[in-house]
Amino acid sequence: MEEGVTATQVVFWILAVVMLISAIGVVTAGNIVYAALFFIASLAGVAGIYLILTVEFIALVQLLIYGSAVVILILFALMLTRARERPQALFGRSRPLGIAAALGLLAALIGGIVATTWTTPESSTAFEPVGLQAIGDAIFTLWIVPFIIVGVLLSIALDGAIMLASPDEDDN
Amino acid sequence: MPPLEHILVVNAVLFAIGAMGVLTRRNAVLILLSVELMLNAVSLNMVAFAVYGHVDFGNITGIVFAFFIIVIAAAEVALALGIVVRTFRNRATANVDEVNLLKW
Amino acid sequence: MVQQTFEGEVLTEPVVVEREFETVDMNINIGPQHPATHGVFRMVLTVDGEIVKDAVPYIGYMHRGGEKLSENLDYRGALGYQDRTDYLAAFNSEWVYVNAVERLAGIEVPERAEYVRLILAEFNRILSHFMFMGAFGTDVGYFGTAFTWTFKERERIQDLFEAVCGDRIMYNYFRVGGLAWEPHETFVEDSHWVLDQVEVGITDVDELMTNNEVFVARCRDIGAMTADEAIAFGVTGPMLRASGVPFDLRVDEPYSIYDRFHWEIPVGERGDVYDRYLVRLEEMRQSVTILRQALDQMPTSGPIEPERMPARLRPEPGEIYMRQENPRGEYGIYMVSDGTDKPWRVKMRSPCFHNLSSLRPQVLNTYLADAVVALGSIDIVLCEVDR
Amino acid sequence: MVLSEFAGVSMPDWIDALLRIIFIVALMTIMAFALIYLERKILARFQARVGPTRTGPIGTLQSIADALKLIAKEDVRPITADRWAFELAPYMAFVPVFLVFVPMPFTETWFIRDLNLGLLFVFGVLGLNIVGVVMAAWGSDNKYALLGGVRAAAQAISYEIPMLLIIVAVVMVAAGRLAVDGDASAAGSINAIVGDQTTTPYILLQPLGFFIFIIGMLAELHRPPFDMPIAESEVVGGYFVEYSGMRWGMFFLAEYTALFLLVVLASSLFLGGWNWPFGADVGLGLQIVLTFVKTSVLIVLVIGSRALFPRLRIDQLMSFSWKVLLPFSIIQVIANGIILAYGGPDWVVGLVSFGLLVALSGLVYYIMRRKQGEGTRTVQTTPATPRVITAPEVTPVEAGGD
Amino acid sequence: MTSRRTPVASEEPPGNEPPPGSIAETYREVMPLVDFDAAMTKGDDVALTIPLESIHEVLERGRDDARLQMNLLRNQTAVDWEDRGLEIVYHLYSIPLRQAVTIKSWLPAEGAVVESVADLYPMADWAERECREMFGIEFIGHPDPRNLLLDEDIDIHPLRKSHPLAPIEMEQGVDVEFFTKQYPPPEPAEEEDAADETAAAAAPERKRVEDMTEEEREQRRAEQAERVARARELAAVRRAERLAGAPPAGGPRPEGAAPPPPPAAAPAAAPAAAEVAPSSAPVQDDRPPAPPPPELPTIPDAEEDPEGRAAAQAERVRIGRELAAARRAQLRGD
Repeated sequence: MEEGVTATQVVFWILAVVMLISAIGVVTAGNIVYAALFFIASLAGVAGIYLILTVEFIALVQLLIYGSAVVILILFALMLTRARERPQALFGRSRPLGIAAALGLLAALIGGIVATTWTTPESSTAFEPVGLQAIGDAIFTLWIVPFIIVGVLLSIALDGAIMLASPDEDDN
Repeated sequence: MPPLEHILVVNAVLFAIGAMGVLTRRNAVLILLSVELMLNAVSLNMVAFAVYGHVDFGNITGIVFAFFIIVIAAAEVALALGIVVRTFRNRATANVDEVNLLKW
Repeated sequence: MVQQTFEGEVLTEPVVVEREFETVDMNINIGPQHPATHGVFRMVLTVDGEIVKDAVPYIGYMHRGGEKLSENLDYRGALGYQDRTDYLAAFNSEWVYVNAVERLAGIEVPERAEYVRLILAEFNRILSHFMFMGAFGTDVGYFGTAFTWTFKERERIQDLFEAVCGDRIMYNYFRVGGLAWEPHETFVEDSHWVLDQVEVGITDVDELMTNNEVFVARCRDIGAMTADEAIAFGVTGPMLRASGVPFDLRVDEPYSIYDRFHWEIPVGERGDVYDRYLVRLEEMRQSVTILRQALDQMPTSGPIEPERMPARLRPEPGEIYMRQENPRGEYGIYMVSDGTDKPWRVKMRSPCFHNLSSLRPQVLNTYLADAVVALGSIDIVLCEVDR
Repeated sequence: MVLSEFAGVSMPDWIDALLRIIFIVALMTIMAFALIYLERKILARFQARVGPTRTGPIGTLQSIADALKLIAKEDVRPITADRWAFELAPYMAFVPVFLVFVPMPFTETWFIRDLNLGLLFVFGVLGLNIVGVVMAAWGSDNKYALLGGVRAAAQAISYEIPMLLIIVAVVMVAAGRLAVDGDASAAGSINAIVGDQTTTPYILLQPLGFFIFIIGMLAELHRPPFDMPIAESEVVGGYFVEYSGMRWGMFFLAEYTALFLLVVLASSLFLGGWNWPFGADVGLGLQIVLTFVKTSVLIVLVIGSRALFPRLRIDQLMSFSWKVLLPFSIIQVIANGIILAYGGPDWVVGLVSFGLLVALSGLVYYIMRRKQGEGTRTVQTTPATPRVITAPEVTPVEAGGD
Repeated sequence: MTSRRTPVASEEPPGNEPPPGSIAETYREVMPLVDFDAAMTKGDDVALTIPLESIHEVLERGRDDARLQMNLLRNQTAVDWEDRGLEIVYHLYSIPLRQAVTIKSWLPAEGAVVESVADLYPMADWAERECREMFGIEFIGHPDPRNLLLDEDIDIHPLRKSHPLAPIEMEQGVDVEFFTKQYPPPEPAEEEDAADETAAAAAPERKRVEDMTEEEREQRRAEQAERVARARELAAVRRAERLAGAPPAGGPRPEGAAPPPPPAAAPAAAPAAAEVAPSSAPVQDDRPPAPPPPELPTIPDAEEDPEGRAAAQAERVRIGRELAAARRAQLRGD
């Protein structure tokens, strides 16, 4: 796939631009629901880049978990807290400062990236697409302890979320 | 595939955008979304390094870490939303700078 | 509880804002145009998520001043209006009215006319209950199956009515003193045939709904009222009987010739929506029993109106509160005569009006879907509520 | 591949893929129209009606007439609706459903692409269409729509979890059978799973899975008894209450497409897809017929549930998912793991699953019975003896009588 | 009581005392101090007319007493007897004892005030709301005295006899002059258009009641009141005309616009009818007519003056009670 390289790159840049514009939308939208919807677009862009990097599994997990569950939860909270009702001040007082800090961070990161000499082989390196079996093996053998910890963490987090969000018995 | 530098630059921009959101927004839900953006940038970076064979301990590891990050992000979102809803109930606001009970 | 409008909707009652605190309660306006309101009924529900925190019913969209109209018409002229109140049980409503006028004017009704009236009224009760089954099924969530099944049977009864009096809904067939004209020759045979069909139909509905797990889950313990509560709210008819009170005017204050038949009064235990459904279902069967006996006993010939009828009815001054058991409960006509040819006062005591007033306590702190089911179980006819 | 084989010519991959996509999209549209007609006819028969009869022979063109009407209808947007959310929502609900057809096998060779992660793809992408629903609910600026959208979202999340877990259980079984040299990657592909069912449909191995899948499918599709999001008598159509014209039609199309999709998936995962039940290889034509027959049976099941079930309440729906289906699907996964880890034979897997199904049914039955009380009919009847009216006895006045 | 199916006409004329052993005696025994005026209705029910101030007490004790147990308030309404006042009617029934009774009471025509029984029977909540809007009877202590069937803001009482019934009267050709102003009669097309235009020019854009200022509301109320007053005059004339064709119980017919006697519940042959003035003839037995209603304090708006409102309401109750007591004494004196 010699000529595929440029095609993939074009697709990559399209996706990247979509993702970044959506991300800017997330942080600048004047409406929380819009921000959430931009977030979905951004996630889809990230998933697309995962696909370009030939890790379909991560892309699909990203869609499955973020794309549906997370976004639904966010929209839930939005609806129940009636954020649409009154226009809220969505930005804090330190906005210019924040923008400046973020730009500084960006400059530092890009500077670092450019300054580093990546000793990688060229982009057409022989990367073996990772199979499902390999990921499964890795998770359940090498990384089994973190996996269990993540599971426990997940259950604790969900329990905590339920306890936090459920109304008090002695509310009245 | 695109060169690694391109991907890293894109990720850096994404990360910076997320950081900007965290720093400028005052609504807790929006801050949460911005943090998610940053997490996305990080996990994308991990996958990129893994795919380009830049990690010492095998290229599967980055992918597994991305997987873990996504899972933990889900847990984090659930927990954070619980906190937001609770805060909203108690304080009638979803703005972080108005929640100052623990300031002192 | 803080009542806050959700979308800037103007509430008629004052909105009390206790604190500068926005809750997540929202007001949902169900009606006047809503599939579940069986007409033009409106209730403003204050819901917290799916839980109903408050319910304010609004009626009167169909108010046409029926009482006023009846007071300004001749005793006989107002008869046609009675069909328009409870249009699902028009014969029953007509019957109350003509009975009131007859009692007020002291007119004796021939026996055969009494039988025909009773038969038609009992058929109308079955018809009305079929309508309830269909509409209630739709409220609970059958996608039209209950509706079409029951309408199939309802059509048969309406065909019979059409053969008798030429109309399918607004009959205007009873007259003060008797009937407008003789029923057609094959009335009794036709009625028996319709009864055969209807019995099958009742069994069909029974098998479709009664034991359906989802139906039971939706109806059990919803909108339950104790007997005392129901009586205090003036609830009558199947709703009261579902609460365990065997109060049926056909028995407790017998009118017409109901004392000639043997049948049974179904009585519920818990007073919930499911019991109301069961009571109505059983009442249909009992009506079939009454009808069979009445059709057998009915004299084959005889007059259908008194020999002598005054050309203009001018009852002696006096008053009467005539009440009968309609499919929805006690339908009463309070009629006052002043000696002229028009009634001085006509008050229609419509059962749904009072049954509906018991809706609010039934739906508080239930789910939104339960509110719809409880409303459906009242079997309201808005024309009758608003008159 | 199949087209090139048929035509006897070789063509580039992308032309092949394009042809397949066109073919599948055309098939889908026709299927959706056919399903709408079929539903109306079957439902009519359930309801003692005859259904559409006037457009075309026995009403077969009814769906087309409906579509024409929808296209010709005015597209109304409420003035207070959020413009972008309102107008984009139908596409957001519609596109994921069509995307999901990529890994769907209709015969052994008829599919767009045989994805290695086909099952994950199906659920990952299908889950996105709830975003469209929520957008519509929020964008319509209508309380009924909002309630319907919240219900739909809650329902989708609740039923996705047991469904996914049961898919995991199925994949475990498939992995045990398909593993080659310890590599069971193929078990993620729907084609491989169907191909494994030449002799044993998985409904025999995972009857509980089939049951939960069908329940979850009904819930995902907002079909009775799980149709609260679009409940006519409660939320007046739910999230698409403000839509009209073709935008409404897209929701409708998405719904029926999703119905066909999930039915095909169910028949592939549990009924053996294109396979002849206990037989050997059959030709392509018969494979189409088999797929069609199996999906039709399931579709009639779904439509029948619409005719014969009322609607559950939202809390009952949630309880059913979280308190009944989720524990049972977790137990199923664990049981499969234990049995397969110790190399248990297939019949043990099937037996255990069947036992779980019986337990679930018994539990539901017990709960319902307890709810319903002793016996069905609690109505007592009292003989209606007309009373003899007598004057009440007058008792002497008691002391303190005013 | 006798058998239900007995024809009513052959019985004694209505208005007679109920037979011994009937529920009227039970009521009298339970509440000896209350003046029960018993009669039989044509439906063979016992109708008890009681003083206005005893309504709440009678209903409460009737509900709680073991011998009465009137637990079902099946109907509640009122009758407008024009200048004789209003009659409020409660139909009660005892489900355990299977006995029915009708409780009635007289009210002044204007400014009628009754104690609400909604605390005894929740059923009376809606019934009293309906009564209030239809007859203008004020129920003291009602939890939610809003309009029920009519428009929220409407301030007329349609079931009063003085309220016109427009279309029928037009059909009958009565007071066309009045109604042509409200409802333009069908005319040829051009003229209709012209009339519409003038009407549109005359009447400014109709405003919703919610949008009106207080002044406009006041004006609207005044217009309504004026309409009602004019209609009331016309209704009196019409009623006189109508009665001219009726078979009266005896006595001369009223002439002109003088309000005729309401002959309700009158015995078929009133002995004194011929001699006495027509107004006294058919009143129940030989009762004098009700005195004219006294001046009642106006009730201020709740938002402006809550204490004043409560005081005015209490004052109205007091006046109503005094009135009823006076009338009772007057009746007793006869």
